[in-house]
Amino acid sequence: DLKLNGSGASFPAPLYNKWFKDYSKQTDGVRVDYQSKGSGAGIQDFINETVDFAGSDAAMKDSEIAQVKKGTILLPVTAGEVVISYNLDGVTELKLPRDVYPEIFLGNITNWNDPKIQAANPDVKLPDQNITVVVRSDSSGTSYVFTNHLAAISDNFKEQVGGAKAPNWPSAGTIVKAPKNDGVTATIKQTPGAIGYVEYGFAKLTKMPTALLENQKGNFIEAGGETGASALATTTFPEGNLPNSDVPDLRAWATDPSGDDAYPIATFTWLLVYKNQGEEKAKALKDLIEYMITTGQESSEAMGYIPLPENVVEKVRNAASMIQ
Amino acid sequence: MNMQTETGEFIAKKYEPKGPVVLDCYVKNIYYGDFRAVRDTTIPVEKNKVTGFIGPSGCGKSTVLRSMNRMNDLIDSFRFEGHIQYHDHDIYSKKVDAVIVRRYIGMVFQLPNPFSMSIYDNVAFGLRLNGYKGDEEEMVVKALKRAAIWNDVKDKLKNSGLSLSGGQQQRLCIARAIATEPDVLLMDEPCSALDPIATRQIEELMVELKQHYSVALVTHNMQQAMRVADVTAFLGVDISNGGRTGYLVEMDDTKKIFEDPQQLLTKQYVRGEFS
Amino acid sequence: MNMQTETGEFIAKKYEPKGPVVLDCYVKNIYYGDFRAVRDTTIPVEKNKVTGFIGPSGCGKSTVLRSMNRMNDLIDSFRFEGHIQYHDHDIYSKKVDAVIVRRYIGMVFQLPNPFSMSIYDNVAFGLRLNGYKGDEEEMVVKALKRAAIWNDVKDKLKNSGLSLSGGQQQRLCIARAIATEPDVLLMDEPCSALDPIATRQIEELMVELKQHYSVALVTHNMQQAMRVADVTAFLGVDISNGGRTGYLVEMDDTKKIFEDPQQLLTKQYVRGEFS
Amino acid sequence: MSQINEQILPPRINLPSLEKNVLELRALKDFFLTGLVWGLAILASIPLISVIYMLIMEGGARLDFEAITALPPAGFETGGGFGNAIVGTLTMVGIASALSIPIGTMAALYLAILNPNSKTATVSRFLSKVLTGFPSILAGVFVYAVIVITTGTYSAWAGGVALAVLMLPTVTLAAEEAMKQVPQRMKDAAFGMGCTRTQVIFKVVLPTALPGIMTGVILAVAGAAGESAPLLFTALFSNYYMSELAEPTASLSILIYNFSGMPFENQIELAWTASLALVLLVLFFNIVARVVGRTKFRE
Amino acid sequence: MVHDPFKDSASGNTLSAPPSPTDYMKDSIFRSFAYFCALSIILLVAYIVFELGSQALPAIKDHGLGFITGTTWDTNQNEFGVLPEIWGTLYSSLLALLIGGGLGVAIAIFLTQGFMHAKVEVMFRTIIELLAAIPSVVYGLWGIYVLIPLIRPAAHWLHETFGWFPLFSTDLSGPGLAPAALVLAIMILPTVAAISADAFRRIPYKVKEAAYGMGATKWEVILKVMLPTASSGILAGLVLGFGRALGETMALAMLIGNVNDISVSLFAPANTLASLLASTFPEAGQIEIQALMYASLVLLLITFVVNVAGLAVQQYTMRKFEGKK
Ligand SMILES: Nc1ncnc2c1ncn2[C@@H]1O[C@H](COP(=O)(O)OP(=O)(O)OP(=O)(O)O)[C@@H](O)[C@H]1O
Ligand SMILES: Nc1ncnc2c1ncn2[C@@H]1O[C@H](COP(=O)(O)OP(=O)(O)OP(=O)(O)O)[C@@H](O)[C@H]1O
Ligand SMILES: [Mg+2]
Ligand SMILES: [Mg+2]
Ligand SMILES: O=P([O-])([O-])[O-]
Repeated sequence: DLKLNGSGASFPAPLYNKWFKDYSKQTDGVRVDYQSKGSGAGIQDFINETVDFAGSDAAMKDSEIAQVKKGTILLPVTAGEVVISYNLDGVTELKLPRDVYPEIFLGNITNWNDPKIQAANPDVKLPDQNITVVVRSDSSGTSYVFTNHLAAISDNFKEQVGGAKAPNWPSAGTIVKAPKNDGVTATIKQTPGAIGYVEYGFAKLTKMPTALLENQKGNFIEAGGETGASALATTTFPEGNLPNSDVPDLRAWATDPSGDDAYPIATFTWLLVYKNQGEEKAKALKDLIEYMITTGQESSEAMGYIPLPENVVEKVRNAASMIQ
Repeated sequence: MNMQTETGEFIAKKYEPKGPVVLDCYVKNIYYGDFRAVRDTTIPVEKNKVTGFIGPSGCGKSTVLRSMNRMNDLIDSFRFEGHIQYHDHDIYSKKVDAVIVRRYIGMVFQLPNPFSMSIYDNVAFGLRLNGYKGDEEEMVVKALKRAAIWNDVKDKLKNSGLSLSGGQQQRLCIARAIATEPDVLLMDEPCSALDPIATRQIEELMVELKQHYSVALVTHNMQQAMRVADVTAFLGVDISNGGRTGYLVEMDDTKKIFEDPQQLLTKQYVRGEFS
Repeated sequence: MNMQTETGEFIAKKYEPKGPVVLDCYVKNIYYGDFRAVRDTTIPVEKNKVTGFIGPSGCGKSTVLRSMNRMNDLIDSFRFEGHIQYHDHDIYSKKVDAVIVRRYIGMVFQLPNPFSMSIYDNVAFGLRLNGYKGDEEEMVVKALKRAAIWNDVKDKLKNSGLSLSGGQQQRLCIARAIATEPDVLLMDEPCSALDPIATRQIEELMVELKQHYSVALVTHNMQQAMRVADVTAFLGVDISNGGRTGYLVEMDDTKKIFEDPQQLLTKQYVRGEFS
Repeated sequence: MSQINEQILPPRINLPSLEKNVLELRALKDFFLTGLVWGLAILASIPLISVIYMLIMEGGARLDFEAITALPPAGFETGGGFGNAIVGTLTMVGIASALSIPIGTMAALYLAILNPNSKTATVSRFLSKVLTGFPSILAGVFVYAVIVITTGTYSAWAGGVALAVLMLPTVTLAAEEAMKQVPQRMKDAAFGMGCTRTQVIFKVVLPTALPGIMTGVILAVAGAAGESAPLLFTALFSNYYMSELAEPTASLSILIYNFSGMPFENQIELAWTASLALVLLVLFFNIVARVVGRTKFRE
Repeated sequence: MVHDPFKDSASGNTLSAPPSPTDYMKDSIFRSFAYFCALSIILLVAYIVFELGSQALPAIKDHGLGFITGTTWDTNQNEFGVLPEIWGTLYSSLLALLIGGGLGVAIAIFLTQGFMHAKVEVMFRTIIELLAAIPSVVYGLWGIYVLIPLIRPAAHWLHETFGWFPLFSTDLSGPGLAPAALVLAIMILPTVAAISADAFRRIPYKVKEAAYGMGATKWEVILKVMLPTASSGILAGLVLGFGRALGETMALAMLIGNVNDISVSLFAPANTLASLLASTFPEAGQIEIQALMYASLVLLLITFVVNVAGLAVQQYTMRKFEGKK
């Protein structure tokens, strides 16, 4: 029996778990398991070689890749949006302008009835209630994408926090931390007046309301398959290879997409695999990846993820063929 | 010479006290649950005398003694019939608070049982309990001196009471009991756990103490009774009817009890023919 | 009459044994750490006799007795100077294993201490330990009979040894000790925890036992020594120089010790003038 | 009559008056304090009862065959259970017991009987006491560094060893305590019969102390079954039944930790159900310990 | 064959025989094995300290004592300080000790001093002891779903009304110090109660009797005699409970909010050393691991100091009250 154990990003975890379960069921002699821990932990497991593969939605930094002795291949296998979800009684639609939501996460806007929020939502009765900001306690790709986006649209945020997997959030008594996308979602759900950022699928599956965010073009966009796909449509992958390697570099970001109807925060999420391992495992991995980028893509949208564009699928298949 | 109750049980001739009586004790019956432990026992404890209790094991010496300050109230199954007159009050009357009784009628136990606190605090315990407002230290020193232990402990009043030897612990317990100047001191085999030298010291102390207090002393050691007690009560065990009930056989001046007892049982007992 | 060591300490006149000696015991010093517990004590244990040890508490009776089968080896601070000749060998010589010594020289303790196993197993314990190959049951029954407890337990050999009364337990322990027919039986106050009736039974048993064994008996009860011991050793405590060291004051036939002691200390002690 | 011993005594402030007085400060204080402990006891019971109530109400409904055999559901699925976590917990507790019980009991023998006052014994005893206060997460950190990194995988082994580190001092101290309870005079009797130390141990000490040792051991096992922190980075978790000891392994406590932080109803229900199962498991060990402990030999 | 000097000269019918060679062999093997096992505990502790210490060494060199006074934990800048975690650890544990310890001792008194019928007492005691065995994740789960919703309104009211008072200076949003400390208190309560009750039960009856004999009321007996006499046992329970609180991980990771702030407010989120380890260790890179090992050492040191101080104080009270050396 061949076992492939992976760990890492919680962002794609619901989708991965479905894929791996289905794949294991239909494939004799192969069992794939994935533990959602957060991208940082996945990368670390990958570096420590305590897993066979890992997941990360912050891909890997060059310095991290350099630590992997067995060689690294980074494969975008699905994509998704980061949404801002909230818990406010009776408020089902909330619009958040570009100059507002970074300030909330900086702890500068602390009450729901702040004039700035109210101005953007004239039809909504916002309560006089403190805002509890829920962020990630672990090192997270979701955080990485979210804070990079905030840093791109707010100089204030860029200066004070910046983009990172484990950002140094300002210390204000109103910020609480929770692990993984699951933890943030749960905490928002349990805390009246809370706001936080999670992968779209989590909000969708738990029926949490998500805010409409103002994009580069000034439109308030709701998260969804099409708006997410349009956000990623403009991203282009770099030409070259990963450092000191012949593996193509498939890292690309859309920190502030420019499309009219593009949802502003969207990202690929990557599967981290070793370039060199036993033949048996290599074969199984290639087969698994083929499954993910073909059959797998069919179930993405229903679970709140964005199917890979056809050209990306081809790139991934190419890179995956280098697994040994 | 024999006296009997209506039911035909023997009762002792009443001992006529020669001096004032502090604690006039009449036990009709004492039960532990269904078990009748003691019956028909009249013992007047005289002022400034040592009243000794002797008798075979299980005859109820401790039971009677512990009834005298209501210590036995702590035992759920205990039931007392009779009366114990202390000054104007029957201490078993409903209105009387056992806690207060015990403050006037002190007790020294078979095994030395100092509290796990300093020697000083042990003795001051009763004073504090009684809300004594005067010079505490003076009273503590006085009690320690009276209990003939002052010389042993004067340099280490802060040490734990448990750090003393057995004989010293027993004298400490006596000091603790007399610090509040109780009227009556009940002592239940206070020397049984002690070596002979310590025993001798406590015996001397008892003779001393009776100048200030009235003492009731239970002992299983007849020599001790002879040496210490002014008056001695001999309790026997009545095993008729399948029971094992203690009762007063004879009470008299100690000399009389040991040299010229009126009851055959007493005679046999003090001669060591049974035990 | 007084004899002295070079340092001026008293040593007793040597008792001349009248019969063969099983255990020839010469204690120069016994220390617990820095504390000298016993000095200058020569006690020959004669064959088929009861050798009694008496003396005030703390004089080292138990210490000497427990040295005789190296029980005290279990105490870390224990240090023995002298020699104890058992047959041809000094049991304290390096070549001798204490475990073997204890198999030949049995011991009965102050408090009855049966194992928490059946009565039968208690007695068979030693046989199994010594790898006895013969008829185990026969030997067990023999030992129980000799220890005068057969009638009490014959119907309940499977019951726990702990289910017996104190006196029965002590006799069981004696049966256990004699099942392997040891040469010498050491008994350390074997009756102190027993009631008078049980005590009397054990005493009779000891007199019986000496026909088969040689017995060394520690007792704090002089009447018991008089009743049971053939020879008696009286140990005293030397408190000169601030120490508390036990030593042999006098050893002689029991009658002599109690009726015509040669030492003043012995006289005072057996008369009960100090204790 | 009230001038007892007047010539010696300082004049008494209060003459013998033995009557009860309900309004006296002392009586009021007693009354108040008694009310207070009753109050505190009830107060303390509330959360404890609430925990039990929640376990039964929230967890009881789902505790069925499916729950204790099925595999954990992925985020959006319904149904599922924690059969693999039960197996994993039992396996790792088993490994921990197999390691810690023999070593702990033997060490206890050394501490209690063989050489109680030696330097080794003194240091060992002291360190055992300190180890009982050892934060359990550090056992995980330690075993991660020593085993997970070197073997290259999270495993039931690593989890078991981490739990063993936590059980070892508990077992040692409990067993030592139980052996010390064997009355000295029983040991004396055995030595006096000419037993070697080993014979004393096997023939007298162990049989007599066994119930006590078992109690300590089972309580340690129960404690280990409920541990989660040391498993976090040693056994990790798995969504499948384990098929070997050298792979990531599920456990009830980690499942509860993971599921309780999830936003999905199904998982939260299962977290409660798994909690109930875990408590029942621990309870079972406890009751066994108590029953064994009650047969403790009596004098 | 075993050398037996007495066999020949002992009386003929003796059955005494020396131990067999196998007995001797078993004895020596068994004893060396037991010795090795006792030694293994020492080796284990030494290995743990060595392992954590050697991994922490670079961090100790880099950060020195600044690590303990530093207040930021920033992986991006490689800036590590654990003062907030030390604060959170001690603050939450002390609060828990205050609440759980106090209640625990009260329960111990309630259990042992004849407030109920003996049978009820046994039942109550069994329940308390069983509660000591409930796993901490279960308490964590309960904290999230029962305690936090329950105390949120009260906390809100306290904040609104007494917001000027430092303890209530922030509002409770969800996870935070108060729920964490309360759950810790509930967790250590059974431990403290069980051990203290044992201490009370060990007091010989004669001590109680002496106190009643002096004319003390029930409560005077309990407070003035029983409590001081049981103090060293109670202390042991408190130390054990405190130690458990210091090292508790999962329930806290679930409830405390994991925020590296120092605040006296009961309702502010905080962090502890153990939950820092739990949440950060899996994802930590080399440098951060070294810092975390340093943090482990700090936590180990705190528990060590608490335990040793506990033992010392216990010995002191034993000497003071019981005259033991
Ligand atoms: N708490 C009790 N419950 C039931 N029976 C008791 C209790 N205390 C004593 N007894 C019984 O009451 C009888 C008298 O006991 P008591 O202790 O008064 O005798 P004693 O004369 O003091 O004997 P000793 O000399 O042995 O101390 C005995 O039969 C004893 O078993
Ligand atoms: N294990 C020990 N460690 C240190 N000192 C001891 C030990 N055993 C006995 N001693 C001391 O040695 C002295 C002799 O003690 P031992 O027990 O032999 O006296 P004893 O004559 O048997 O007294 P008793 O009649 O009270 O049993 C005493 O001062 C005692 O305190
Ligand atoms: Mg009595
Ligand atoms: Mg002795
Ligand atoms: O996917 P993440 O768990 O790293 O946010």
